Amino acid sequence: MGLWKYILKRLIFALVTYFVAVTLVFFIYHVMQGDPTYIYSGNVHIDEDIPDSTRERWGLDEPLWKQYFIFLRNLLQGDLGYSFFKGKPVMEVIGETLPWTLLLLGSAFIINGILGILLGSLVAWRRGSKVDATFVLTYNVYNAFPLFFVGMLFIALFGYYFYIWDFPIYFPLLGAQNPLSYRFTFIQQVGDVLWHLAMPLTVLVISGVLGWSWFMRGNLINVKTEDYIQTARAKGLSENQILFKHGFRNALLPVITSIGMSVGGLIGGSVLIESVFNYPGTGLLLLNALLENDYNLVQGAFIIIAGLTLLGLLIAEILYGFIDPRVRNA
Amino acid sequence: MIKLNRKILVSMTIVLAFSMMVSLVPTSIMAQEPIYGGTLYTPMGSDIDTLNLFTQGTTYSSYILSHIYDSLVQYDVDNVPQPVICSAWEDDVTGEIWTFTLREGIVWHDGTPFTADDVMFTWNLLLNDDTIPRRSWIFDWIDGFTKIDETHVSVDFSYAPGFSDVMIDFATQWIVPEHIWDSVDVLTFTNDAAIGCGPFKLAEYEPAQFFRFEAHTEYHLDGPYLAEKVVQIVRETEAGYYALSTGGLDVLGGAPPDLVDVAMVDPAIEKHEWLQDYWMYLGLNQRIYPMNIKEFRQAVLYGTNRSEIVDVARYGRGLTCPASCSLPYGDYYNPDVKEYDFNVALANSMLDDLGFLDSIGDDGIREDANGTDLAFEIMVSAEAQESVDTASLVQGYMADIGIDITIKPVLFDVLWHEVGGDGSQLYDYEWCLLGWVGFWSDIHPNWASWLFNANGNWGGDGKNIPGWSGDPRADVTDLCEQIFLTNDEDEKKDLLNQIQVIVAEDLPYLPLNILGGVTLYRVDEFDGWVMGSTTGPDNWESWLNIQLLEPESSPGFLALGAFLTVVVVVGLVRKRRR
Amino acid sequence: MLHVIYIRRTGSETMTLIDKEIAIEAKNLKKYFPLQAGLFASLFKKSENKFVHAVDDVSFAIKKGETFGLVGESGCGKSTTGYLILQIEKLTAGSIYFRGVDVVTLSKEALKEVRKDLQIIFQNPYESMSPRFSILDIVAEPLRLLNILDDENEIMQKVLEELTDVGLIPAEDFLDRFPHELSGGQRQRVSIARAFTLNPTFIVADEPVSMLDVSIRVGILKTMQELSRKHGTAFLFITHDLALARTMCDRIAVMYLGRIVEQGPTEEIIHTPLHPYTKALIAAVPSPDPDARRTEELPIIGEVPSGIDIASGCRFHPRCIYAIEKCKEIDPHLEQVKKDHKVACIRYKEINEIK
Amino acid sequence: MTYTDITKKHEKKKRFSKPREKVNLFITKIRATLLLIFWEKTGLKKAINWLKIWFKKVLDKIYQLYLYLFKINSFVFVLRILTVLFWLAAVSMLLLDTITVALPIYTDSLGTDEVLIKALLWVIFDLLAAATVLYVIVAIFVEEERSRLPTIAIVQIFLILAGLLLGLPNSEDSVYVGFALLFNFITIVFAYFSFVALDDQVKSLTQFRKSSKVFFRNRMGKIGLVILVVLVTLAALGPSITRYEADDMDLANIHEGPSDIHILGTDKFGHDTWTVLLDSLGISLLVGVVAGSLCVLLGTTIGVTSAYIGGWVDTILMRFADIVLVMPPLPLMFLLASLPFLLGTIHWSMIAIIYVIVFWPVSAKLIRGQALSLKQRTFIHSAKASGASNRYVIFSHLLPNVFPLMLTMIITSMRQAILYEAFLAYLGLGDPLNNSLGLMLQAAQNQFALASGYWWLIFPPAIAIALTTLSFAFIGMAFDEIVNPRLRKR
Repeated sequence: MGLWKYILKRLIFALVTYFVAVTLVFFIYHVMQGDPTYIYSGNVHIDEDIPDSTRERWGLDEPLWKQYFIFLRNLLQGDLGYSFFKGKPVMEVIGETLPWTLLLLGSAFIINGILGILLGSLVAWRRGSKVDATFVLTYNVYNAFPLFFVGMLFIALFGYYFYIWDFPIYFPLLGAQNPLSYRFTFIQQVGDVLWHLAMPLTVLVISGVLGWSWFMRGNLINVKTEDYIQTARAKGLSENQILFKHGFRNALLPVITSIGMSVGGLIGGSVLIESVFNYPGTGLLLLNALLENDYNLVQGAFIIIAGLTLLGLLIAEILYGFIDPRVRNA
Repeated sequence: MIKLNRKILVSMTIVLAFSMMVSLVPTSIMAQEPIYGGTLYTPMGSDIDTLNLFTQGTTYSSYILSHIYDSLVQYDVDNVPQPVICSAWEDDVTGEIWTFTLREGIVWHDGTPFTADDVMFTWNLLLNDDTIPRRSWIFDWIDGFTKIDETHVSVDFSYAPGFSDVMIDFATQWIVPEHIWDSVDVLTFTNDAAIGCGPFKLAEYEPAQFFRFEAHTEYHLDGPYLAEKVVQIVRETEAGYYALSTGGLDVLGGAPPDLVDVAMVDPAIEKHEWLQDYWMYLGLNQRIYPMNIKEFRQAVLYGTNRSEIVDVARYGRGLTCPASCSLPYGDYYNPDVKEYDFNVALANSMLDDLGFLDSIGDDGIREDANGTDLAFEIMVSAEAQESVDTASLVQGYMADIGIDITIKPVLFDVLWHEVGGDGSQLYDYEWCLLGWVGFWSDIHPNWASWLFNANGNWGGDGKNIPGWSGDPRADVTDLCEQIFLTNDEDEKKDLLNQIQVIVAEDLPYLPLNILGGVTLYRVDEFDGWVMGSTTGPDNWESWLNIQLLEPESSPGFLALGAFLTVVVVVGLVRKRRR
Repeated sequence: MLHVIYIRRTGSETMTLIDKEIAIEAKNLKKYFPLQAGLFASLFKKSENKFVHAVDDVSFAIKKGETFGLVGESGCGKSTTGYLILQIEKLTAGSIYFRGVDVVTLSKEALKEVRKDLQIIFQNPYESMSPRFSILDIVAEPLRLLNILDDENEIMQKVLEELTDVGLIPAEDFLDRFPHELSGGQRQRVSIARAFTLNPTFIVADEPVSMLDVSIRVGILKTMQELSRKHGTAFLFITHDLALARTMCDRIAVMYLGRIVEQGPTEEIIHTPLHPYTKALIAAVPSPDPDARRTEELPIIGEVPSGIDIASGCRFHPRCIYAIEKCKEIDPHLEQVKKDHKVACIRYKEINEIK
Repeated sequence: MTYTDITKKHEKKKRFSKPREKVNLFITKIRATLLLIFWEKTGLKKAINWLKIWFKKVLDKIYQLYLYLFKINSFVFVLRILTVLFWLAAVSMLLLDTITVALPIYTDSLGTDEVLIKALLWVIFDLLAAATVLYVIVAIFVEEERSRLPTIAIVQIFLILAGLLLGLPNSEDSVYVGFALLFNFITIVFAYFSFVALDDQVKSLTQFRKSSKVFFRNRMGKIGLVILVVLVTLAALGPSITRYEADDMDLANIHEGPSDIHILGTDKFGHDTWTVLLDSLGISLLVGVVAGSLCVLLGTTIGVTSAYIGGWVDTILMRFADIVLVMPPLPLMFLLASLPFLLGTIHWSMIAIIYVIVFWPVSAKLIRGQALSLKQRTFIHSAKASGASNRYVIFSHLLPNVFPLMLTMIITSMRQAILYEAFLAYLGLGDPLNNSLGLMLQAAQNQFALASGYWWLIFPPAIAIALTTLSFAFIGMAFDEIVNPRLRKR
């Protein structure tokens, strides 16, 4: 099977999966939800019949299947419905937050990948040494604490106690940029955004890097016992040559498939991190929408987040197809 | 390693030296002439829903929009209406027609002059479109508006509303510019530019991050002296506290007392303690036995240590609420009503007298005549930590007088629905914790005549919360009717006093406490805060009056600091790589 | 003397001649494994079903007490044939006559009755027992499953008897042990004991000793022979090892790519192989005589191809050194050469210079 | 002992003497028929026979055990003692639940029939669960039953959960059942270690020693097990070992630091942090155990079904699993937690159920893979050749062999569930009625613990979570080494 055919196949599969997921979310939400227009009836002085007219206006008095098709049609046009709480289209609301999430997730993703694989190879190759033991302990201890707790510690330590203790560096706590950044030059603005990104990213990256290295380490250890490594050793290759020529490549393959899977966890982590660090991303938006019972927004945000996850998965699969031709035929 | 340390040391010295240079600028004594300029940072707990003032539904939106829009009158920190867009008001003999005189020289943020037509447009919009969520009930009782001339407009009510009704429900309605709103769909307009005539222009809105306002230089009243005001969205007050300490915020409310003590160590931070027009009550569903027994309700109130609730659940901020459900500092407070001081012995003996004895088993829980345990469920709003805290305290007090309480925290919407607050008529609760907020919290005669009237909109069994169905109901209804009929303020007050006595005796609500708060604010950069007994430093009048103590520091400081730190970090990383 | 019975199959006009001396007869067995197409491929493409022809039209009959060998390279469908006979795999087509009944058509309950007389010994003694079963459970499993004995005591007696029979002595020491505590040879003995617990008339032995050390093979084969003599059991002996087949089997069938290419008495096939494939197999057997030289190259080309795209005509022709154009067109059928000796090759006469 | 001795030993006594008269013959015929009907057809004979053998074996085993206990090292000995203790605790919890909670509801019930039936069902489920728990110890000692251990465990956990769900209206009391589940889980784990340990059986000391050596040589596994035992014991004893009850308020000492009155200080209500911590630990462990085991059980059920049936059932189940897998877990949990069927109240068991809904595909896919490879193993063919039914193959061959993988996954799953409970609690979607470690952290945050310096409010729960998850992680890693020999250090 050719590469293009493989990519097409994965694409179709991803689309179908996405379609089913979206349908599921729609029905879960529409069968179980209350009336999204209730926000209008929050005011006790409104006449009773007004929500009816509003319902008509948003097509909510249609039967469910009809609403579903309207929803699908709108979705294809990139319209995720109307947020009754925010008073504007869901897409617009999400559009305001998505860049920040993409920035946070994207940079975490890249750093995780690179550092994780490197660190994983290092500790796997020094298996049983002090480096390895330290790593295993660090991984387990760090992951044993809930992510938000680490975040809370970071905020208190780097945002507050550093200031109290008169450290020269302390980190900003609120939002993703300085409110006065309009006065800055472009380079200063970029620096400002990075400065605000630093702490949430660090928390996310530490757990991510540890997780990836853990996986890479496991794979490399498995690979190390394979016969071809023993053969290579018998041929008299140096350990480093073995690592890079044989071990590394073969251990990398399953890691790449796990990229896609890790996106879901990363997004979950980013939700926590965004809420701890007041970072204005889509995860925080989803959480707030949930607490405010803004059903359409919840549905929309979830659809977008699930889409991101699926996209990650798709990219990983295509990447895997590039690297390992066997996969294409499977 | 030694080299590494030296590098850190050098970098630190540079940064320290720089920050010291900045901090050592001498504080100037406050000048007579107000100093213009400066950026004030204030926090807000959550993002707004929308900038459309007709569909917005949260206090956060109201707060943001109150920077941008002005109304005819505005209540000041002492709850007295002050003319803002109008300069004067008067009513005719019947009290049905009210005329407002508008100020001249008001300008919208986009430079368009403000006219009486804008006022007429806004009013007619609200009068004609009853689908607008933020429309006040009073528009249902308006016959029409008249534009007398360019500076005079009048309203024709279909009855003679009281002064406070007109002020609170009508004159505080924000006025919108006709040239923007006449061509849009009021319900879906997002109003991103938000052109108003208030003291601040909306310069920048980053969702979930901050609002940046610039001063409206052509504002018709004095001020604002600030050049900019930034409203930061701070989800966790703890983070807000960190920001306040590090200078990222100038004002912060909601910090607990211990934290306030910690903060007060910093000479740059001051505190202001105030009360909130909000009283919490314990709602006992009087449709259910034995909550329909007056003595039972009294015993419960006697058995509740309300001052301890204030001390513990409210961090010592606030007051115990009088049994008559009025604010002790309000205009209509009647001090001569029955009070229920904490008295466990009395509560126990009252319950004994009622025949509720712990006869079955020795479990410490009383039973009624049928042998059913006095066990109730108290429904509280899960979002409000104070409510849950209060409920768990009540649980403890009730255990001391032999009543078994289970706490059921639910989302506020659910609570409101179950108790029938949204008109669901469910009344599916035993006990609940709710409160009256803002204007509703003080017993104004007109309001009381609605609230306690058995035949009234709110007094009827269908709407009253928690449902007062005791015997004195007829008397109170009678008094309510009399209040409604009279126009004499003294007579109204007298009648209200009578109602208060009955309410305090019969306890349709079991009032617990009036909420209070403390606000921390920084005094190292700004002065001119306006404080009231019921609000802190972050109020509309403060925004007009706050001014700089000194010329503001260089805006490049932060960026420079950031730059320096980046240099240090990069240096460190490079060092380590080698 | 032959007793001949006629059996009428309902709804069919075929009449089958059944010899009472015959233990089991397989007729036109076919097993095609469909190649799994992806979910989307099957949705979007016109499904052009491809199959692996694992077993393609195989027929043979095994006499009572006889050991019938099935020989061929790995991947030619020997094991599958064995599985088909025991109904472990479902047939694509064909019939298996046992006691005059086509077992394929039997109901589940009736099949249970038949199963008492059909057993199997697997190739890999390490895989053929659940690691979580004790030896008692393993040997007793058929007894319990087929409800032969209800009483636990009786079951235990029977198991002890069988274990003693296969030479696991003292038997009671083995009852509570688990497979991983036994050596490979012991395990295979357990397998044999298990197969013989029900005194079956027919056993499929699927390469029973190929995984074992040469040193212990003889013992196990001897045990098998003794037991089959004792019980009068017929064997379908599947192996890739011609030498082994020669010592064990009365008759042999040689399989290639799901087909029987040659069939006959063991000695006759070994001495006068007719099919080129059989010749190749025999040539590949190393001779114990160190002086004997291999006179010619192995008369075969390449390795066993997959069963998916089978060559037209004779399936062996791509590897056959005698192949001519005609071989690509004609698919040869088994032809009777002598009594009991059949071969499927259009050129067997020319190759072997038979008139 | 020779073969004949053994056969003699197992020989059955003759039951009936031959009838000598015609009448007697007739009576005997009727008797025989009746016996056939009542004795054999009803399975009574089988049952009594089985009981007899079983009883004999138990006696045997007790003797063997006695010998055996003194042959092994002391650590394993302690483990076994603990097994029995935890088992007793599990049984007593279930009985306690029946006696103090379910039965009173039934007997005192002034409520509707519905309540009555529920309470009755609750009692029945409790007792059935207790019976299965009893059976577990039998299964541990009697070899024939040991292969049924996983099946029993599954049945039992479902029973306990049924009881738990029935107990939901009385949420505070249903904790007993949860604890029973917790104890029983630990019993099974211990039992598995000390008696059944993965590839090993009681008799094969050498093999058992080998794999338990792998586990116990692994220092992490040992540490993890010790931590877990300590934590579970603390949680089980709970507030009974402290001076206070979890909801006691010492309003005279609020926000006090650690002192001799309050070991770990107090919060804003004067709740004793140490007491609350022990109370919370219980709930957190419960969420972990219930969610973790239920998740893997569901995953196993689906995975094995999918692998065994194959075809379109497999395709549909696995595609569905894929779909759930691509949804980001935490946001999906929000979504489910916010659905109105919860009506604003979230009970800890609901969190467990939400966890199960979100995470079952992970275990389902892994188990399916394992089951598919097992399906190809020849022992399944040989059982089939002997006419084994699908049920038999699944319960006697597939499940016992999938069990080690299941156990590792349950442990991983429990660790994750504890963390996710904390996440949800932190984001305000936790169970506000029962103390849990996550809720403690959230409360600490509400009281500005870090800024005000109330370290005793925030660090103990955080460390407790860390220790719990760490112990699970360590045990899981030790298991991994046994299951996946490649990871063993050489």
